[in-house]
Amino acid sequence: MIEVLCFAHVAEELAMRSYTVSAPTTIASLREGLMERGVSGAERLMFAVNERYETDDYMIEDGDTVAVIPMVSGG
Amino acid sequence: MIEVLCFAHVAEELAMRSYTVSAPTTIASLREGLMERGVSGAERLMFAVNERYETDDYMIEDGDTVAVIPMVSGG
Amino acid sequence: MKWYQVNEHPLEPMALYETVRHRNVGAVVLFIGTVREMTGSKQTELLEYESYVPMAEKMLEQIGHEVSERWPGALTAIHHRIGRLDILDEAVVIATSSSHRADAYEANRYAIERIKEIVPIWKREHWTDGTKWIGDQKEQLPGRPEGVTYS
Amino acid sequence: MKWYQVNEHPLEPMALYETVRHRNVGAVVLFIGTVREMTGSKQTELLEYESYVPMAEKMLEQIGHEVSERWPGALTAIHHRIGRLDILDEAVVIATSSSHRADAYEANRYAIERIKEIVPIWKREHWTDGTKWIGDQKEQLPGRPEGVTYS
Repeated sequence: MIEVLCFAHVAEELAMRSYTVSAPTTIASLREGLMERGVSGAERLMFAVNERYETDDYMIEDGDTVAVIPMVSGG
Repeated sequence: MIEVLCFAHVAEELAMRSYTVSAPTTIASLREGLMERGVSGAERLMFAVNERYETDDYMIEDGDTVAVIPMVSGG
Repeated sequence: MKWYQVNEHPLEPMALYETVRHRNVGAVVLFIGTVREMTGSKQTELLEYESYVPMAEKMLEQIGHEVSERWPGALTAIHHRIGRLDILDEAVVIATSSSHRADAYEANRYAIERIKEIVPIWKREHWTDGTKWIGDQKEQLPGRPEGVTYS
Repeated sequence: MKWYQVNEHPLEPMALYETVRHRNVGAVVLFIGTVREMTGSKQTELLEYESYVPMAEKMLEQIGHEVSERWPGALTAIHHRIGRLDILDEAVVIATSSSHRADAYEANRYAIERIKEIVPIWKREHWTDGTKWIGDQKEQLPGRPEGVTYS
């Protein structure tokens, strides 16, 4: 299983802090899932796997932790 | 009388913290006096009259306080 | 004192200052970001910060590494507060030190710009007329944020 | 708390920070100049600062005015310590604040550069191999330092 963490407007729109998907998958596939669920700006979201930014073709394996990263706004 | 305040290397070279001269005079004339006494870099010293920077042709009057200002190095 | 920290506790600028000081430091620059009330005609009531904390702390540490590569000898410590913040509260403190002032200033400014690019922290504005997650719609491109590379 | 001060007391960076804060400040930058031990291969044992205090405080205030003309709304407070300072002691603290960070950074850096141009404070280095008043021989031109004008 792969755990997907959600933050900020993504968590709010999905009304979920996290969800799980089956391994293996890709970031592109997670992005598609978010678009289907109507998450705003899903085509521009970033993703981190095990706390590192990764790109759409990244293959996610069993046990990985994925985070959906909307545009950051700290500071 | 005009009081002339000395600081840093000027005070050290003259072995005086202040001296007095007769009014009226000019900054140019004070500068000449410092050159004659052998103050190093006297041709580049700045001067303040009553806590304002003034230039060589400035006429100093009775009661004014003059400060000889070597290149500053605060901070 | 941790050099890179993200949590809900009030920030202590002087503790970060002490962290980056040593005998060959001649210049320390502290940046303190505070919650301000007015932005143009919009009035903020409070801010809410959320973070993916373990990754955020790693990214802050990465910024510290980037700084010391760009300005050799410069040190950086960064604490970011999250949770609910009121007007005047401190959201972020960045301390940079160097033997000379130019590096301390430039390193500090670099750090705050990088925080706004790569550190997973999100701010929600609570205005008198509504709320909004900042940075949620535009500008971002998918992929890695610029300059993030792995060795 | 005086906004512009030159005296022999240890500096209090947080007091200056509090001086420039208010509800519409979003960014505070503090610069803290400390006495460092090594400059290249030269080892400093202590520094001695001397000042023409009343004029120095006036010039610091003038720098504050210059800042608020160049960066409207920006506030500046500056304390400079004089007397005998040891390694690690703080010689100067500059606090600048603004609604946005770019102004706070630029105003702060402007202030330290101006201090080194117009404020009558002199530093004497005590190295392990001798002493020297800094800035006593070169560069200075007679007259008013650049940018000093009177209304």
